[in-house]
Amino acid sequence: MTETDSPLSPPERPDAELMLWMFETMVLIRRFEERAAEEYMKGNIGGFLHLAIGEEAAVVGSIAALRPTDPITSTYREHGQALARGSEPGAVMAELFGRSTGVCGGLGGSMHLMDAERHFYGGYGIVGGSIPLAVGLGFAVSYREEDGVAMAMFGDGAVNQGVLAESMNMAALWELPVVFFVLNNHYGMGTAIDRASAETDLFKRAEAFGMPAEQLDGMNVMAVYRGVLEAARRAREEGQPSMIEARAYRYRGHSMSDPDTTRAGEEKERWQARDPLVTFERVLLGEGTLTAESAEAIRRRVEERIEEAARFASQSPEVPVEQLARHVYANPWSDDPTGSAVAPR
Amino acid sequence: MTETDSPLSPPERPDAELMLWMFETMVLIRRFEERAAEEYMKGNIGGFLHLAIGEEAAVVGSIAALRPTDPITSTYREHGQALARGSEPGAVMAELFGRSTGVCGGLGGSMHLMDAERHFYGGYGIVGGSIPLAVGLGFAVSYREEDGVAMAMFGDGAVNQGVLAESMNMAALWELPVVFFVLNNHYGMGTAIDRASAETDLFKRAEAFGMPAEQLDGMNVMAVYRGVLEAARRAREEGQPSMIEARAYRYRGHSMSDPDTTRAGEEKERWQARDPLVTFERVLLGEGTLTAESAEAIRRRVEERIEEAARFASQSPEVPVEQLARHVYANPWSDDPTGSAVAPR
Amino acid sequence: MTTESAPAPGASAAEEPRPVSYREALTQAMREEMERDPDVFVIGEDVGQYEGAFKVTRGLLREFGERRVVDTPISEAGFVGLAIGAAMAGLRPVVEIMTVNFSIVAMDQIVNNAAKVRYMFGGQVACPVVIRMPGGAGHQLAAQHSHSLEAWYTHVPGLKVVAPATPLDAKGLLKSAIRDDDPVIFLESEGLYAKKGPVGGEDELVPLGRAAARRAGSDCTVVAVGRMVWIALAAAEELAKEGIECEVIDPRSLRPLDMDTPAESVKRTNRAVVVEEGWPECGVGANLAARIYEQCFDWLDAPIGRVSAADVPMPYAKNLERAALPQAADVAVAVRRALGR
Amino acid sequence: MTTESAPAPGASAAEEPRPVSYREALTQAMREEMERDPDVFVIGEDVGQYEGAFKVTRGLLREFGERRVVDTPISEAGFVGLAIGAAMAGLRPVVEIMTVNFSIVAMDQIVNNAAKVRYMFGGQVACPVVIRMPGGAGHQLAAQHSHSLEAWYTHVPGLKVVAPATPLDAKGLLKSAIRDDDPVIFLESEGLYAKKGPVGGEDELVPLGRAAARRAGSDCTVVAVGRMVWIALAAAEELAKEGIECEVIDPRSLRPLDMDTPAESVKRTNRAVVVEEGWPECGVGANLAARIYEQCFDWLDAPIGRVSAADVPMPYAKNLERAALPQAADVAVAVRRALGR
Ligand SMILES: Cc1ncc(C[n+]2csc(CCOP(=O)(O)OP(=O)(O)O)c2C)c(N)n1
Ligand SMILES: Cc1ncc(C[n+]2csc(CCOP(=O)(O)OP(=O)(O)O)c2C)c(N)n1
Ligand SMILES: [Mg+2]
Ligand SMILES: [Mg+2]
Repeated sequence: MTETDSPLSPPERPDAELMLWMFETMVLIRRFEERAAEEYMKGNIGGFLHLAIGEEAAVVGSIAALRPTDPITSTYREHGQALARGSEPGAVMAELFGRSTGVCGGLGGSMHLMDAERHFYGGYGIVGGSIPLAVGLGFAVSYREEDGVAMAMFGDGAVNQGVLAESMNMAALWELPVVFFVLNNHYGMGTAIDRASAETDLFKRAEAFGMPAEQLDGMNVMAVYRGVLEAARRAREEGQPSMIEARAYRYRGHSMSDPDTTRAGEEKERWQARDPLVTFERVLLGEGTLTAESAEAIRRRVEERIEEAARFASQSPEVPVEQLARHVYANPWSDDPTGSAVAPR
Repeated sequence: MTETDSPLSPPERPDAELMLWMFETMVLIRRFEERAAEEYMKGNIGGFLHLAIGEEAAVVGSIAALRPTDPITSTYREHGQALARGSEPGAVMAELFGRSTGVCGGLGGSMHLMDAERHFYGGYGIVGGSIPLAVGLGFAVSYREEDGVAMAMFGDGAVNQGVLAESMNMAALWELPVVFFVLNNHYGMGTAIDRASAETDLFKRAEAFGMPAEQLDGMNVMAVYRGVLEAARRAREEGQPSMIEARAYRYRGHSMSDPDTTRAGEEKERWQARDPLVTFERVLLGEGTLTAESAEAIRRRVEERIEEAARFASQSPEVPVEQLARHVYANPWSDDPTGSAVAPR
Repeated sequence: MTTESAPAPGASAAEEPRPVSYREALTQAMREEMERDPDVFVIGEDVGQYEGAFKVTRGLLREFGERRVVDTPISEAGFVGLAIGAAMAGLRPVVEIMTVNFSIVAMDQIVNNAAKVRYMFGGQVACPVVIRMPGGAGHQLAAQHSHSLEAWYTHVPGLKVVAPATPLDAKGLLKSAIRDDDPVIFLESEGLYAKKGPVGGEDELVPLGRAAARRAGSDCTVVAVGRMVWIALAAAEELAKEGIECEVIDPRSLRPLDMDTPAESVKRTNRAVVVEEGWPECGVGANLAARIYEQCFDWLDAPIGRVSAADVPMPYAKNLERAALPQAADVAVAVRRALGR
Repeated sequence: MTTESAPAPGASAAEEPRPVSYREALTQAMREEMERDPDVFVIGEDVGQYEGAFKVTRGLLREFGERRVVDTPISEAGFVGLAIGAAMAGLRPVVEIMTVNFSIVAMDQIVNNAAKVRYMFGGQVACPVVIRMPGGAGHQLAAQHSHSLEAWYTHVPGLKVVAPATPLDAKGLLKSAIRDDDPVIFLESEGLYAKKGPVGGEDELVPLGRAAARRAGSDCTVVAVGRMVWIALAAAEELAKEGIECEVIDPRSLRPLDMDTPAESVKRTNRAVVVEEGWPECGVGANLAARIYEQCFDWLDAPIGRVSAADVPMPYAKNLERAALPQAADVAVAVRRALGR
């Protein structure tokens, strides 16, 4: 297995290879985000930077349970999704730097990563807004009579955007192969889930549509893997969508500009005590899948890749300003050299 | 009790007076709408005309269970709501005719009746759009520490507008005195409920918010009365919102311009066999609350009122064209005689 | 093949073998494109069994089945978003929103997803979705059901915006829109569905971004959008009796916008009036006017006249609605004023 | 009492005892109006415990409690609709939408309910709601987080639309907006929150519908909206070095729109440039230009210059974002061109 590939058809019981891949990917995401934070402080990254540190198990477990060709949409907190799908850390970092070598050529930034080749259909900035897109990706699978599964990944706050209900109803009504994956990190910006949702067991939203649903420990990568694997099977074999709620926690503020002063330190410590990387490493060491040496080798390899990614990003060229209007249209107004669809002045 | 007043504080067990009021109001609504259809065919009414014939029990039973000061919002299918709240049939008919004596001065028409004095906060044309307004009316009750209850009335089709989920969550979260009343007539235009909603037991939407809910026979005015009475009590005494689903049927097409060719005749007959006016009359006759003579007297009185309403409407003056911009703003741009907030040209 | 210049409506319609309605022209476009390309499908409320609120999708369910003619719940944000996702996956959805008024609940999907996915992801995906919907007023549908949102959509880069006025354009532009790789907002008009005229054949496309002259004239240029083309033509007939000859220009597409055709005309007539069905502030009329001024400043002999709906929510009463909407008489007044009469 | 003419920003700010930030000016307005009127309350995402994404509601929860400072779920359509309903019942909600970008999901509530309930129900109810939100770009927030929706809102009769550029106006206009019986869209700018200047006292209101001259000049009139006022002033400083004196006009409110002030100015300068942060097609710039042309046709010596954002979704990369946004240099170019230089 190479470093960047996720498994082709996820096995029922993850083998050692897959578990090691999951562990390494979680470490990669953690270190990537820590480095991104540093680069943000140095002014190399602009805009908003949302870190998912603490949520790695939910991200990696769910994506590992899909085939690499199953389409995914996500939110602005999606560095991990891109990396788990195998996007080059250098191309992701370059996107954060706004360079032409970025996955989106510097046009998207941290909130709008996409790697269409790897069927990662993007990070979006409007809460809830990408959920129906995933239903559309599932619709396309079904229209073409293929056997893919689309996964919409979103937060506990997004659950209160009406478009989720509309999307879940359509998926259930038309039996589309979709997994609605709520990454419940218990906060939408500064608002705790019990101050935003009348029913804090978010998976219960699915009952209104007769849709199977499950609540999982989002700090446990294996639990997430198993839950999504079953949801994907249901979608693939029975054409039935599911809702999966993974309970996790983000260790940092909402974004780099959030000083995170309102959440209790005690609460943070409780969650950090169950850190997904630490607990999974312990499991792997206990099983013998990992040794102290191989763990160290993984960390070193990750370190090198992150270092290389940062170097690649910082040495990449800026986007030529002449390309400002390049990607507005696929079929631009023919007479207009700027590529804009408005006739030139 | 006069013809136009609904009871002040609805009793636990409706007395004869209230039942007679409900019966007469149902007859009034039925006849009003039949007459409106005629006037529409004659060209006296324009725009869309949506009739609720067949749904009278749901309309009257629910409104009778509220106090006359409890605010209500509805859809474009709301002649009955206005009449049940005591709006003058003449003023309602004049609104349909687009005359200056209409409840909204001819600006709203059939889809936008309002009688703010009677706490009927209007009929709205955007499916689902008026639901959060009712939550706001309930919010105002709660803000002012009054003991009113707001009722949002909407159709089975509106259940699939996302704003319903947003509204229910807020009402449940903040314990607002709101009744979500789904008048399930089994169709949204030409689409049967099972082709629009994955879960056809619409009241189950409430579970997602931990909200009490009930499904009722919407052809039975007493059943609707009792269900809404209990929901209103819960709201008033426990600050708890509810969802009530009343199952009924509209006999005619979606609007006057719908030839209604896709629904099966057999289905229509099945529902019409349980016509709410006929069955309620039978009950009242059986109980002795109504006699053949008093029923006839009611019908005659209604007939006269409808006749008078149509006469009033047709003899009412048109809206002066100079008043076109009169109600755009409460505080219009002072220098502009048209009342528009854009500086005059 | 491309129909470069549409015939003046009315005139040539009678000469054609079988004039078809604007409605049927749209149906033909969808049917032909669905036959041509298995990735094209139709989705919207009541487009299948009910054959569309305005019967524009008549016959399509029978012909193509439920897989390709999809009836939806009343969830505009949801199914527009679904269509965008499907388009990103390479399908070619033709969405019908029952009227333009209901597109407002789907606005975020249209503006933040359809218009932007290509750009913000650096060109990795296309979004070949068409969103068809009738707009405008005139049937006493009152404030919430009478919007003309041309200006809002035209404001947004990433969208293309089309507003056909004739059956020929309805068909030819819809075919172009379906084959276009970008999201196209296709603005129809309920008031035009019954309008008859000639239409092109299976391979005749009307390209986006080319205006059409609907009537020649040397005294004043009248640029009119969508249904307003017919109002402008009626006014032109009236004015002709007074010896005033108007040149009526139909932009046909608002984004891309062909400015050459109106500018060339104004440089000959030295006068202009713009006519739109929507509201006056920040409308397409102000935009057209600003651009004509910019390109024809030295040629204009008088300020450009602007005719639009009144600056009010649409009233229900028939007489008020009439007063609120642009009428041929209003256009005539504006033209006369532009000519100093 | 009313502050008839705001002082030119910059200049007088230093003379005041304690200049306050635009952010704090807004907080003051809300606090004072909440103290004055128990029906005023604040509602929005994270406005309470978190004190606002941009800290504009700082201290309000502590002072007024949870009844009057309401934290909401992320349900813009829902809570905007709720606020409209509450306003119909006579309360005076001040809604904070975190940024203007998120108002798009609530657009139907704003346009179909807030703007229309008074009119379509024949004046039976008022809708005294204020919807505050920052818009604009400049912080590398990319395509979905960089909207300037001035034009969309100004298009809609029934709404009032305000865009303050200075702390004094931020406070005075917000107080007017809260006391106004109509729905007011209150457009702030993230880029202005830290800007300091003098503000009025408790009873000093800035009326809606009065433009302000920010700088006097005889060579060219520059009409600039919101944050663009500062860009225009910077350009004016540059141009002054070349001997070109610009008169900078800030409309302050876009609906109602004071045309007298800019028209009077253009009749003196005979040249005009309009500057907006949003997109060029169907934007407020085209609208202002069309209206100036109409009122000043015989006085204008050159076409009106228009400076706007580029006609593209906002890119993330800093250099591209800079290129896409109007800069002082762009305004200077447009002024020079209007002067034939
Ligand atoms: C429609 C909309 N409203 C508000 C925002 C501002 N906003 C950005 S992220 C966020 C919190 C979202 O919380 P959640 O869905 O739980 O995702 P998380 O950030 O926790 O991953 C908010 C309110 C937005 N981007 N879109
Ligand atoms: C958002 C929106 N979409 C579509 C429509 C068009 N439309 C009007 S009524 C209607 C059906 C509504 O069905 P339901 O909610 O069941 O109410 P009913 O008409 O049965 O009373 C539709 C689709 C609309 N008015 N608003
Ligand atoms: Mg969260
Ligand atoms: Mg129904």
